[in-house]
Amino acid sequence: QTEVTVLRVAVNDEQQAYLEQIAEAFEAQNEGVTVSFEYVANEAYKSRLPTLLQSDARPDVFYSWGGQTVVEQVEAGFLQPIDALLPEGFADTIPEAGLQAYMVEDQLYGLPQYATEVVFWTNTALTDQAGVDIEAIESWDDFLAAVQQLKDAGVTPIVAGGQDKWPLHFYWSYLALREGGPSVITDAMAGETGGFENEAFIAAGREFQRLTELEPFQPGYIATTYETASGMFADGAGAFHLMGDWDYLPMRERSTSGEGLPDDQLAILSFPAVTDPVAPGGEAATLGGINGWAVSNSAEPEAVEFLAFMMNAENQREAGRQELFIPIAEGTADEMENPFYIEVAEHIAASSFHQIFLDQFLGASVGATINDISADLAQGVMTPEDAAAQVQEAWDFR
Amino acid sequence: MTRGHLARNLLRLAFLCIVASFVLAPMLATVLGGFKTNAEIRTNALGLPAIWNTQFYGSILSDPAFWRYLGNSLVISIGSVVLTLITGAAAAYVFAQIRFFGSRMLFSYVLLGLMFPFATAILPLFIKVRDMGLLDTWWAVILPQTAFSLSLAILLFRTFFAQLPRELFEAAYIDGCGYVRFFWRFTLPLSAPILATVGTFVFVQSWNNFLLPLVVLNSREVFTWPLGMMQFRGEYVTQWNLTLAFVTLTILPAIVFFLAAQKYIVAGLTGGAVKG
Amino acid sequence: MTHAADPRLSARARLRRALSNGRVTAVLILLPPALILFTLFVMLPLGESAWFSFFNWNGYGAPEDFVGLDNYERILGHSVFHTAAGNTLKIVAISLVVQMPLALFLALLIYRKTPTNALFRLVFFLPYILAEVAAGLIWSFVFDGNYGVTASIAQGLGFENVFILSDPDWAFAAIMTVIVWKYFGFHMMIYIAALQSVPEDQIEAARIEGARRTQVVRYVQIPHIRPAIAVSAFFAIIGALQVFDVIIPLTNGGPSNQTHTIVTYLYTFGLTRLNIGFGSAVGVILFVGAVTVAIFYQRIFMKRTEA
Amino acid sequence: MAEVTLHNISKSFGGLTVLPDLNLTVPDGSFTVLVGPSGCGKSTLLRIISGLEMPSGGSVRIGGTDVTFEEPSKRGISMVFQSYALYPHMTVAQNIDFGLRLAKVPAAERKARVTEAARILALEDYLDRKPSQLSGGQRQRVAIGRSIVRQPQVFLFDEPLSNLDAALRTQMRVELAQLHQSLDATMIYVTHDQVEAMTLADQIVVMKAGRIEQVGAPMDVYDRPQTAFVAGFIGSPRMNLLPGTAIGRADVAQVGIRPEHIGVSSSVGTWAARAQVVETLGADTVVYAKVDQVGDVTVRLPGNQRLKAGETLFLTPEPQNLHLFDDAGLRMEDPS
Amino acid sequence: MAEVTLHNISKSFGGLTVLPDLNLTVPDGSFTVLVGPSGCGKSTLLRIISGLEMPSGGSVRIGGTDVTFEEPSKRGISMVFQSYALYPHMTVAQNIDFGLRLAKVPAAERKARVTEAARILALEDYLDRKPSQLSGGQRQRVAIGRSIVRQPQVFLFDEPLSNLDAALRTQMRVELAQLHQSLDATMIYVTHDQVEAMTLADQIVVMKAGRIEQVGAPMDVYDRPQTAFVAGFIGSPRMNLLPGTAIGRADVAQVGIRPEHIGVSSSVGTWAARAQVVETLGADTVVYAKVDQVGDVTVRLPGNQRLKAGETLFLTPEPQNLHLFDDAGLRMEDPS
Ligand SMILES: Nc1ncnc2c1ncn2[C@@H]1O[C@H](COP(=O)(O)OP(=O)(O)OP(=O)(O)O)[C@@H](O)[C@H]1O
Ligand SMILES: Nc1ncnc2c1ncn2[C@@H]1O[C@H](COP(=O)(O)OP(=O)(O)OP(=O)(O)O)[C@@H](O)[C@H]1O
Ligand SMILES: [Mg+2]
Ligand SMILES: [Mg+2]
Repeated sequence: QTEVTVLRVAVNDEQQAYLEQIAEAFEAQNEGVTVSFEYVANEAYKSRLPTLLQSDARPDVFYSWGGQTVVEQVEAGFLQPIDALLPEGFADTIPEAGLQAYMVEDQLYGLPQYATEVVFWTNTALTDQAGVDIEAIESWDDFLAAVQQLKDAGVTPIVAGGQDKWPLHFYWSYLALREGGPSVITDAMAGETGGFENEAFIAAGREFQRLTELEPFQPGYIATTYETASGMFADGAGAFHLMGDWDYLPMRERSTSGEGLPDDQLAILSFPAVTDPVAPGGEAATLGGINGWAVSNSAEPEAVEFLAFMMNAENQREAGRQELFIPIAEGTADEMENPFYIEVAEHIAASSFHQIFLDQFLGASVGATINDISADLAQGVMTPEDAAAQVQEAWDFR
Repeated sequence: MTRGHLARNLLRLAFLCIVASFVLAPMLATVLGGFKTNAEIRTNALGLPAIWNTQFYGSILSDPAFWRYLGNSLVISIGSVVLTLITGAAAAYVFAQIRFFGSRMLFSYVLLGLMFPFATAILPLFIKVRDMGLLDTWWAVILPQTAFSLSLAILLFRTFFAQLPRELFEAAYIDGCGYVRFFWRFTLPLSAPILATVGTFVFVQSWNNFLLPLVVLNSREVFTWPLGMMQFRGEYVTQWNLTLAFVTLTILPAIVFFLAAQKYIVAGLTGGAVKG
Repeated sequence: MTHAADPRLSARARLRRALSNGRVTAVLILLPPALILFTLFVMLPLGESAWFSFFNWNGYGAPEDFVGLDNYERILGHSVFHTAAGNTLKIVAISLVVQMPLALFLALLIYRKTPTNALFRLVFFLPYILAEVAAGLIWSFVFDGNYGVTASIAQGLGFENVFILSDPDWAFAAIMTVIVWKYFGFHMMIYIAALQSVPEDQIEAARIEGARRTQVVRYVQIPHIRPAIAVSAFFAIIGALQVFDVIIPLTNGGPSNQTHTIVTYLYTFGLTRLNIGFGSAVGVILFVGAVTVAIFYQRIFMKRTEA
Repeated sequence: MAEVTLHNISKSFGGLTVLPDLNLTVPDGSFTVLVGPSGCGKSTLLRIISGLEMPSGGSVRIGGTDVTFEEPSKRGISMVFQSYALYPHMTVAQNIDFGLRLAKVPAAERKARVTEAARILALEDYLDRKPSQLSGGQRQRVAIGRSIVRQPQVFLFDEPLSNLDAALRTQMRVELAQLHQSLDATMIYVTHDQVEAMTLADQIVVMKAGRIEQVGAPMDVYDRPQTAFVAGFIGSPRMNLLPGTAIGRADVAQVGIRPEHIGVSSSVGTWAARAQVVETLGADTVVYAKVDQVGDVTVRLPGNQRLKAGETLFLTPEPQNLHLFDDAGLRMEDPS
Repeated sequence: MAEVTLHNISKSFGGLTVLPDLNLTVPDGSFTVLVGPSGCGKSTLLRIISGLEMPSGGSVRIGGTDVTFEEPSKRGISMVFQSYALYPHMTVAQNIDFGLRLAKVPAAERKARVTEAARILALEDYLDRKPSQLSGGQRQRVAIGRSIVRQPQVFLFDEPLSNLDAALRTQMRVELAQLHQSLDATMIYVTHDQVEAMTLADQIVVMKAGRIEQVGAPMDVYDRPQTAFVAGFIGSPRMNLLPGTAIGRADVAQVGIRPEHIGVSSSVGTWAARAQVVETLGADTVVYAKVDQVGDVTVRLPGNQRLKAGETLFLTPEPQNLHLFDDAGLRMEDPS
C-alpha cells in the first residue's frame, strides 16, 4: 500500500474537482496506491513550505513556481531528480522553456503544468468611450499617451492592487525585460554587467515612474488588495488591469454582480515595447508563470508515476477544455475555446523568452524586495537608482 | 441638586456620549453593514439599511465551515483555559505556599514570559510543534498558548494564593491535611474568583489569537475563526457586506462571553494586575 | 543550663518532616508541568531564536551559513527597521500621552457604581475584547476609501474620496487611532478598579478641607492610584512593543513599509521572506528591548510606588 | 458663637428613612457625644452637620448662620474620621498643612500653625514621616492636628478611637478631654463605646433608630434614664431589666436595677439565687446568678469576693435605686 | 495524662531570638492562660506546642511523650485560631467533620461525634450553613466544635475572642469556662485581654519578651505580683508605680499601689494632689491626679463621686496594699 500526498495552493472548486478526478483515475489503474491532496492558502503556503519540507509531514509532490526556489530546495536536499523515473520520452512532450524552470544543473526535479502570461486586461467599453484605439498601442509611449487620453476623458486608466505589491512588480519586471532583453535577469543573477544595478533596471524604474507620474491608478490603489482590484476591474472601474490570464474567471466572481464584464467588452493587450531599449531583444519576451510540481526526496517512484499521469496529454487537454488553465504540453491547447486563452497560448508559443515572475523566480527574499521597490517607485518615494541598488543588496544577501 | 451640579453632570454625560459613539460607531456600522447590499454600503455606510437583507447573515450561518471554525476555536480556547488553570495554579501554589531553595529564581524565570510576544520565537516554536508531530492538531495551538499564558496566570494566582489566610492551611494541617491535598481541597475551590479571572483572560486571548494558529494550522479542518475570517475576507474581498456579517457573527460570541464574565475581568484587574 | 540545639539533628528532623508532610512531593508533583510547558514552548524557542540569529538561513535544511553579527548589522542599518522602531516608539508615546490620560479622565467620570456608569464602562471596554484581526477588519472597512464610513462621510460632505490607509502621512495616524480605540478601555478599567479602592473618607476629608473637584483628583485620587498608573503604563509599553494583529488587516505594513511595527517587520522581513536568521535576530532585539524596558521600569517606578 | 442647631432634620436614602425628624441643640463650647447602637444614624447625623450629606428636610445652623446648603469647607467645621483618612502619600507636616494650602493661607502663617499643632499634639518629631510609619495613636493625633490647624468653630469626630487598642484608647481619651479644655471649641463626638460617652461628654445624646431617646449630662443619663432602652444601653455591666413582678408591682412593665445596686448575703435577702459564673477581676467581682421567677441577674461586688459557681446567694436590690418603666418603655416617676 | 511540659525551649527566626530559653509545665486538666504584651512570643510558644513551628532547641512533651519532631496531627492537640480559620467552602457540619475524615474515622462514629459537638455548642440548627452565613459568635463556636470532635488531650486557643465585640466576648467567655468544666481537658489559652486572663485561668503565665515573668493562680498574680512588670500589666486601671521616695523609702526602687487602694479626702491625707481628669463611669469614678514630687496617680473610687478637674484632693495609700520592688524590678517581701 503506497500513499502519495500532494500539497497544492488552494484552488477553486472546478480545479479541485479536476485534480480529484485525476487522482481517482490513477488509483483505479494502480492497485494499492492512494493519492491524497491537501490545499493551503496562498500566502500561508509560501511561508510554511520550508518548515513543512523538513518535517515528517513532508508531501511527496508539491506545487511550485519554479526558479530560484527550486534551486534553494535542491541545495537543501529536499528534492529528488526524476529524469530516470519518468516514462521514456515524456520530457519531450514539454517545451524546453518549461522544463528549464524545474531544472538545476541539468537535472530535472519537477514538471511544469501550465504557463501563464501577464497582460493588460482591457475594458473596451471604456477605451472606446475615451476614444482610445487599443489596436494602435505598440509602444510604451503610445500606452502612456492612451493613459493620458483616458484620464482626460474622466476614465480611470488603470486599476491595480497596490497593497499586495506584486501586481505592481509586473510593471517593473516587464519594463526591465523590455529594456534589457531576455537574458537581463540571468545576467544579473550571475553578477554580470553590474548585476541588478545594470542600466536596464534603472531605465525600467524610470519608465515606470513616467507612467505613475500620470497618476493612472484608481484613488487609494495602494490600499487596494489584488482581489479588490480585480473585482473593481470587472465592475468597470478602470480601463486597464495588468494581470495574469488566470484572472479571467476569478475576476468575474469577485465582481459585485458576479457576472463581470461581458466577453465582448474585454480585450487583451500585450505589454508594449519600449522605443529605445538599453539592450535589444526584449520586445517579444513574455512575463508569467511556469507553474508546476516539484517532487520531494521522500517520494516513492509511484509519486513520479502519478505526476507523469497527471501531466499526460489527455489530462492536459482536458484542462484546456474546461478552461482551467492553459496546458503546457506540446499541442494540447487545441481544444480550448475561450478566445482569451487561445490568444495567450499563442503569445507564449510565439514568445522569444518566457520569464517567470521575478518575485518567484528570485526566491522569497529578493522577490519581496522587488515587490517593495515596485510599490515605492509607484508612489514616487524612491528613485530608480535606489530601487536597483536595493534589489542588488537583497540579491547579495540572499 | 444645585444648578452648577446639573450643568456639570450634563457636560459629563455629553462627553461620555461622544466617546461612546466613537467607540460604537465602527461596530454599529459593521453590524448594520451585514444587512446592506454592497451598493448601499457604498452610499450609506453608517445609516440604517433601507431594506434589512438577512440573506448575508443567513448564508454564513448556513455555511458548515463557519461553524467548524467556531467549534475549533471553542475547543482550543477551552483546552487552553483548562490546561492553564491546572498547571498554572499548581505551580503558583507551590510558589506561594512552599519555600524551597531556588523558588524565587524559578519564579523570576517564569515571569520572563510576560515580556515577549509569540512573534519573537514563532519560527522555533513552529519547528518544536512540528517535531512533536502536532501540526494541524488542536494541541499545536493549545500547548504554546498555554505556555505563553502561564506567566501571567502564575503571577495572578500567586498573588491571590498568598492572600488566602495562612491559618486556613495551619488549621487543615493540624487536622492532618498535607500540601497536595490542601491544594485540591482548599486552594482550588477557594480560588474560584481568580480562576474565573485568569480563565476569562486566557479564553479571550486564545479565542482571538491569530499569529500562532496562522503558523501551526494548515488544514482548513482545524482553522480557528480568525483564520477562517481572514480566509473568508480574501475570498469575498469586494463584498464588504459578507465580510461584515462574518465579523459580526464571530465577535458576537466574544461579546456574549464578555457580558457573562465581565465581573471577573474587572476583579482580575483590581486584584491581580494592580497589586501585582 | 541551656543545652544548645543540635543543628544536625534538627536539620535531619526537618527533612524527615518535610518528606512526611508532603512538602517535597508537592513540589515535585505540582511544579513540573508548568515549568516543562513553559520551558519547552517559551524559553527554548527563544533560545533557539538567539541561535538562529547568527546564521543566514532561509529555513531550508539546517542552519549552516554562520554569519556572526551580520544579521544584526543589517537590521540596524535597514531604513525600514528604523521606521518600524520609530513607529513602535510612536505607539508607546501615543499610549502614554493620549491613551492613558483619556482613560484616566474617563475613569474619573465613571468610576462610581451607578447603572449608567456601568453601561458606559461596558461600552468602553468592548473594543478590548474584540479580536485584533476583527478590529483591524472593522476599521479597514471604516477607512476604506471606496466603501467605508470615511468614504460615506467624504461623499456626504462633497469631498473627493479619501484613502487614509494609502496615504503614507495618514496611515500610521489611522493605526494609532485604532490602537487607542482598542486599548483605552483596558487602561480605563485598571484605573476604575483602583479609583474604587480609594477610601471615600479621604475624599471627604479633602472636601471638608476645601478641595475642589480637580484638587481632589490631583492631591488625593491620583497619588492613590499611582501603582495602578504604573501598572497600566507597563502594560501600555509592553503592549506597544507587541502590536501585530491590528496592522495586518489594516495596512499590512504599507504603504511603502511606512506602518510597520517591530513585530510586523519581523513577520514580513523574517517569516514571509524566509530570512529566518534575520527574523530571529529581530526577535532577539525585540526581546532584549522588552526586558530592558521591564528592568528599567521596575527599577524606576515600581520601587518608588512601593515606598 | 458656635452653637449648632438642627431643626426638623430628616434624611432618607432612597426608600429608607434613616432620620425621621430630629431637633437638637449643641451648645457653644460643649462636648456633645452621640451614642446609640450600630446603624441608628449617628454617622448620618454627623455627616449632615458637616455638609457631606444633604438633609432631605430641615435646616442646620452653625453659630447662628443657616448653612444647610453651604459647602462643607465653608461651614467652619472640621472632621476626624474613624479610619483617620490621612493622605498616605503626604508627610505628617503636609497632611496637617493641606487644608491651609488649599485655603491659600500665607506660607509663614501656615508654618506657624502647623508647628503649633504639632506641639500641642507632641508630633514634632514625626513631621517628616509618612502615615504608614506611625503607630495608631500617632495617626490619630495627626488626624486631630489636621482639624486643629484649620481653627474651626466646631470639631466633628466619628468614632475616632475605635481602631485603637484598649490601652491607647484610654490614653487618647484623656488627651481628647484635655484638648477640649484647652481649645474651648464645640465638639460633637460619635461613638458606640459608652465609657467614652460617659467620660468625655458634657452632654450625651442617646439615639435609637434615628430618634433621640434622651439628651443630658452623663450622670443624669446614668442615674435617671428616661427610657428602658437608655437604661439598658448605658452602664457596664448592663443594668438588670426584670419584669415588674420581680418586685411585686403589676403596674410596672419593667424594673431596672444596676449590678452594683444589689446587695449580696449568704443567708438573707429578697431573692434566692444560684451563682452561675463568678468572674474575679481583681478590683471587683461580677457574679452571674439565676433567680427563680425573676431570671438572670448580674451583680457586681467590690474587691475580690471568694464566691464559687454553684453557690446559693441571697440578693437584695436597693429600693432607692430601682428604675421603673411602663409598657411604652418610658420612665415612671414614682419609685414609691 | 495530658500534661504539657516545655523543656529549655528556644526559638529564633533568622537572627531574631524570640524565645531564649523557656521551661513551663501545664498541669493536666488545667486552664492555663498565656498573657503578655504584643510580640512577647505567646503565639510562637503556642505554635511550638502545636507543632506548626519547630523549636530551635529544647523539647516538647505532651502526656509524657516527646513530640518535639512529631506532626501536628499526631500530637493529640487541637487549635482554635483568632480568625477562626473556618473552611469557607464547607458547611458547618463538614468543617467539624473534616479532621475526622482525614483521620479515617468510620462514618457512623464521625456522625455521632459531630452531632454531639453540635449539641454541646448549640449549633444543631446551623449544620448546613456555610461559615459566611453565621454570626461571629457562631463562627467561633464552629471553630471550637472542630476542636472538640477530634477529642484532643490538649486544646490550644490563640486569642479566640479578640475578633468579637464586647458583649459577645463576655458571653463566649462564660461559655468557654463552662466548656472547660464539662470537658475536663487541658486548655492553653493565649490572650492579651486581662479580663479574660483573670476570669478564665486556673493558672496565669505572664510573659515578657520571650521570658516567663510569673506563673500562678489569677488572684495570686493580682495580689502578689512578683515583678514590677507584672504589677503594671495585670489590673485595670493600671497599678500606680511610683518612686520609692513617694513613701519615704530610699531602699525601694518602685512602689506599687492599685487605684482602688488609695483613699481620698478633701482635707487630709498623705499626698496633696490636683485632679487632672475625672471620669465618671457610673458605677465608679476614676480620677487622674497629679502629686508633686510623686507624679501622676490614678485613683478609683466606687460610685459616682462629684469631683471636678482642677480640684485639690488628699490621697492616702493603704499601707497593707503597697507592693515594693527593687532595682531589678523584683518584689521585695517586706512591706514593713
Ligand atoms: N449612603 C447610604 N445609602 C444608603 N443607606 C445608608 C447610607 N448611609 C447610611 N445608610 C443607612 O443608614 C442607616 C444609618 O447609618 P449610619 O452610618 O448613620 O449608622 P451609625 O449609627 O453611624 O452606625 P455605626 O455605629 O455602625 O457606624 C443604616 O441603616 C445604613 O445602612
Ligand atoms: N515567622 C516569623 N518570622 C519572623 N519573625 C516572627 C515570625 N513569627 C513571629 N515573629 C516575631 O516573633 C515575635 C513574637 O511573635 P508572636 O506572634 O509570638 O507574638 P505574640 O505574643 O503572639 O504577639 P500578639 O499579641 O501581637 O499576637 C515578634 O517579634 C514577631 O515579629
Ligand atoms: Mg457610623
Ligand atoms: Mg499572637
